[in-house]
Amino acid sequence: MHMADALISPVVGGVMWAATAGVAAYSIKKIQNDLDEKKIPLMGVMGAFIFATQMINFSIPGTGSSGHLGGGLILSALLGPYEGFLTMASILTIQALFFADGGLLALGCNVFNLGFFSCFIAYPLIYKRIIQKGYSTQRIFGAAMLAAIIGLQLGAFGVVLETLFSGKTELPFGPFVALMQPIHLAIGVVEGLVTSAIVAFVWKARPEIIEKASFGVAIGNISIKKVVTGLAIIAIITGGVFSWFASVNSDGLEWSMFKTAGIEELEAPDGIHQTMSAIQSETAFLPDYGFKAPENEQEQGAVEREESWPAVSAGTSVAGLVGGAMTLAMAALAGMIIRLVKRRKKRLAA
Amino acid sequence: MSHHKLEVKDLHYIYPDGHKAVNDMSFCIYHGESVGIIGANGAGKSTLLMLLMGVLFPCQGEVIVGDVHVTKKTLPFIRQRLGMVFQDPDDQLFMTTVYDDVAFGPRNYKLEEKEVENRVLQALDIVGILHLKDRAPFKLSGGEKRAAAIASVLSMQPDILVMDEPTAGLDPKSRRRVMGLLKSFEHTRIITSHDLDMVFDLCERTIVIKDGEIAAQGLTSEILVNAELMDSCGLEVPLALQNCPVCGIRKTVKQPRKKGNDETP
Amino acid sequence: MSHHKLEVKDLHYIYPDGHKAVNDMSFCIYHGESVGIIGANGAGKSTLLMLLMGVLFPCQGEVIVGDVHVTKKTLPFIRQRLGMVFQDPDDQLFMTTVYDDVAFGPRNYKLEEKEVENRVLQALDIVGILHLKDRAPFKLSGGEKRAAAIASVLSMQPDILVMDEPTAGLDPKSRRRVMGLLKSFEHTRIITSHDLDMVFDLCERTIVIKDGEIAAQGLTSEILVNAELMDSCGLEVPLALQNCPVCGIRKTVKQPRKKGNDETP
Amino acid sequence: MSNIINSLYNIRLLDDLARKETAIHKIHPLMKLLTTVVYLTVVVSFGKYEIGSLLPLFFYPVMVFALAELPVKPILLRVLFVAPLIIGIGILNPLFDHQVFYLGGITISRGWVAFFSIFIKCGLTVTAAMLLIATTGMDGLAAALRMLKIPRLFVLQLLLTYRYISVLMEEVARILRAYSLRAPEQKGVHRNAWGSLAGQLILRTFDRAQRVYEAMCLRGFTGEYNTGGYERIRVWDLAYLAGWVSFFAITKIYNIPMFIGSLLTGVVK
Ligand SMILES: Nc1ncnc2c1ncn2[C@@H]1O[C@H](COP(=O)(O)OP(=O)(O)OP(=O)(O)O)[C@@H](O)[C@H]1O
Ligand SMILES: Nc1ncnc2c1ncn2[C@@H]1O[C@H](COP(=O)(O)OP(=O)(O)OP(=O)(O)O)[C@@H](O)[C@H]1O
Ligand SMILES: [Mg+2]
Ligand SMILES: [Mg+2]
Repeated sequence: MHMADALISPVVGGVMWAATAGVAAYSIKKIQNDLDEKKIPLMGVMGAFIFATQMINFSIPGTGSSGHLGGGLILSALLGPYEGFLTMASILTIQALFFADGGLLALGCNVFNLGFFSCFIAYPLIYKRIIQKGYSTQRIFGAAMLAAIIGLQLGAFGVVLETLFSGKTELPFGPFVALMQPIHLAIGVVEGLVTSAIVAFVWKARPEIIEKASFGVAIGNISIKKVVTGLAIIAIITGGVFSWFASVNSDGLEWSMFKTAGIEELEAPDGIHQTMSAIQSETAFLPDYGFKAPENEQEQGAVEREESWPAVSAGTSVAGLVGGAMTLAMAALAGMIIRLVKRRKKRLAA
Repeated sequence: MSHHKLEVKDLHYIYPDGHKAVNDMSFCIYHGESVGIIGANGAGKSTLLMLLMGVLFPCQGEVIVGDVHVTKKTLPFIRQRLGMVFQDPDDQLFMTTVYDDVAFGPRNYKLEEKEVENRVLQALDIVGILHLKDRAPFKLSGGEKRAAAIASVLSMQPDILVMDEPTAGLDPKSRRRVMGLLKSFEHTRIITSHDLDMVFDLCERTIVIKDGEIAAQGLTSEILVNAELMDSCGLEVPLALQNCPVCGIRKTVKQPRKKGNDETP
Repeated sequence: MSHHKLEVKDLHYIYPDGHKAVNDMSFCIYHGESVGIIGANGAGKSTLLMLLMGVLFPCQGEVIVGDVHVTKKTLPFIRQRLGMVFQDPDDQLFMTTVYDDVAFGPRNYKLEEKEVENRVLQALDIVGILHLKDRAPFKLSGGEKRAAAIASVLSMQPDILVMDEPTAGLDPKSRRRVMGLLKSFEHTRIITSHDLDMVFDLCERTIVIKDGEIAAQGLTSEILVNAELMDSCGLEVPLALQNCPVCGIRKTVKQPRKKGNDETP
Repeated sequence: MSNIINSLYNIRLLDDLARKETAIHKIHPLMKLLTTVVYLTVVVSFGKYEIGSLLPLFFYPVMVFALAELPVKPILLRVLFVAPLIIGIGILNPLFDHQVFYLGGITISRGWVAFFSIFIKCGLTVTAAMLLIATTGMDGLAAALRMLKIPRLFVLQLLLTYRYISVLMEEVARILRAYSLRAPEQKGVHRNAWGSLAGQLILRTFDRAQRVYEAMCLRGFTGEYNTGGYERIRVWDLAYLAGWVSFFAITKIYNIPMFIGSLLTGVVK
């Protein structure tokens, strides 16, 4: 359920980046206070472990399909929530860089969806609550199952919201939710099974590891509240700033008018002011207008259907097609020329 | 019993990164033989074993077990006939008790639970760890783990036993125990090792690999004493044959298989 | 140079799960000595080395390096003096290139980048893997990894070199190379191994451990030939000393240190 | 199984590429990181129906591929690998967005345009991220992150995770291999063995973590990961960043293909 760069808008990406960075910073601060230095390599190796186990496809009983571990919950259970979140963040970073799972801009979204919900919601509010009464195989099973399912449901819902706000793809809310949630119910069950199996195994074999993780770190309700409040504030501020930026630059309808008018107008400057504002709005990360001001959401939605479609006239489209083809050809040509020159240089040198 | 013959013809294998690990190997191993595969680090021993087991598939050439070519389709058949013990027993033991681990293979063949039990107990008995059957594998000592790993393969009653460096990291006593066990196994054995004394002791025939190619093959008693050959392949004559403090350096032996027995405690 | 003396007094260590791994050990190692620590699997060798290095702290008793007690406070001092090579080189190589890995230690001591480079190149040269300096550690063969791990410790120029099974998994040639390297190192060496031939060859003195206790210590030439002692500790007489296939069984030797040299290619 | 082996190769391939020494590789990691971020932002900032003005952005990956002498095939393969997921979501566009328009007599669905737009963006963003790592390497990237004042704890952890992925994946591959040898007819791991299989792995992981940390401490590690001095940022590095950023800005502001197209068609007329 990794979000890809191509599916998000810069606003959503930026906001989620900010939120994730906030949680990460808070987690780092928490860990530094705790200062059990041994945890650093443990986090590294555990991250690698999750990464590696994600390659093991577990067969899902009765369906003939298979799934793999998400990881957030198991990391929290074995390392603690802060460590779990940070570890999840580095796993996703590496996946984005090396495997193109997700992307750099979408990283914030992904860390949030996969890390935050399981480490800071499902773990403390569900898993820990159940496990607090003492460890037993059944309780581990129940706690892991419930927490995994809820964590993933939240994460999946996050994906839905982020995708919708980004508006890169045409997905009606209803069907999308109807698609995402059940799929992730199944995945959640697998995640729960795997998590509980592993935690139960480790608990039996090396109880000190697990008990230390959950009781050593003080993660009371207060700190969770702090995290959530902090997050909400960050989200509101960034979201607010962006939307304000949007509304200043292009007040509702004007904005869409401008868009509809298309690019040609840009090339006919009617005075410095207009050009400036045009540049500003074009570069202001807001072509899709991801964050709508709530009060005119309805209207906005209606307008948007029309707006972001550039005006089509036969002339411009032909020019567009020709130009596009030319651009691509030029790019390819440039690449080939460089290659040729380099090869010749090498041959000369040899 | 010629149907347990294992034949390798013109085997080539190139790792996806372009590294040629196995280069035109051909040999044949007959039923009941015990064959040592030796070579320097990175010579291609482990790669060869994986090709035999159908873990990897050759780029060219073929592996034939009995009359069956090793291909994706024949894998289940092949794997019921060949059992492989890995270099690191930790890789091989994944169930929660030794019993379950040894029973894992037979259970996958959908045998009766009664039959499974028979096989498990028999396998554990052969390697001498019947008393450990209810212990968790990860709590065993190195030597015990190795024995359990061997039992887990024996319980599948393979016709051919393949082992990758079975004595690495073991203390001398455990090493002797594993050697005794291998000696008493009457089917085909294929063993790779850097422990040339063990190879000398256990294997009638030896194949020497160098840079993915067969540098020599023949009777162990002739190959391993050939100091020049050994040297050129990054190896050396087994320690027990090196300068005897009493009679000086002599490198000819007649009956290698008799030696170890006197020493085993 | 008595300040490089390493003394162990009444050492006890119990793992958190209650397992007594080290039980009342005392010994002293002087500067320039080469000492072998041997024992069966699980005897407590690695645990002892960790106690020496201050990786673990004893439950009772103490370790003294020179005149300094090993405690949390003196660790930086201790670790600049002792260098340890781990049993598994994978544990030790964690940077992306061999060069960076070997440079890791010196860089931590905030040396000039020029000096770091000198040390790295020198260390790589000693172990003979200068050509691998830009390779990634995980792509090396087992023997090359081991060599890199040793270089990464040499670059720190320790006064005392501690090695846990330095020759395990190496082919005979690489084993000889590591042995040559250890022979030429003029500071104190502490080596654990199941390769008793190597211990016999390299170490003047040997400490035998059994179930966390010292079963014997003394001259290697006396300890390792004592078949009874070896047997009772799960070990055996080095292979080179066992029954010579030519002249029969003889177990007395006079000059162990001379032996290997003749043979080394 | 083959999955895990492939992943290992992929990591190793990128790692090898990062050790090349071309003009691009020598550019300061921080500049490359910033360039990539700006590039990604610009790419995704185009609207969902915009394809034309997106095209000049192809210049960036093409130039980097050529200048850094990177092999095109393996990296593009990776991009294709991700594509099904994107297609899965993108394909909903033509399903939900039925509005059509006419272009020279041909009916084109808006949904399809949006779909292609997503597809192109996917290709560009994925390629850009892979190019960053293939020309900078993990250590370089870590150095850049440290310069951006990302806390050392996180950077250290990132590097360690990265390093241990190869080691652990090899271990997993070996365990899976042993498993499949004894369970020849199964796909995936049966649920009876799930817990203990992964559990074994995790216990080993724990012990390994311990040993790694000890090995680091023994070599004087006190918390700062010293990757050796990264040279100072040179004028050339800054020029690289500035050059690309202004190019991206221009493509964002002006519809270059349209410009070229109008010029050409204008001339033809
Ligand atoms: N996955 C891989 N990808 C690329 N090259 C590999 C891979 N595995 C092994 N090699 C290379 O193939 C060659 C043969 O490796 P192999 O593991 O068969 O050696 P070996 O003879 O078993 O060595 P050792 O004695 O160290 O176990 C080595 O040079 C190694 O570097
Ligand atoms: N982390 C641990 N927790 C509990 N017991 C342990 C731990 N590590 C080791 N032990 C036990 O302590 C004993 C000594 O272990 P140690 O690793 O020192 O043995 P060793 O002599 O190095 O053996 P080998 O030759 O196999 O390397 C063993 O019985 C082992 O089971
Ligand atoms: Mg091998
Ligand atoms: Mg040990």
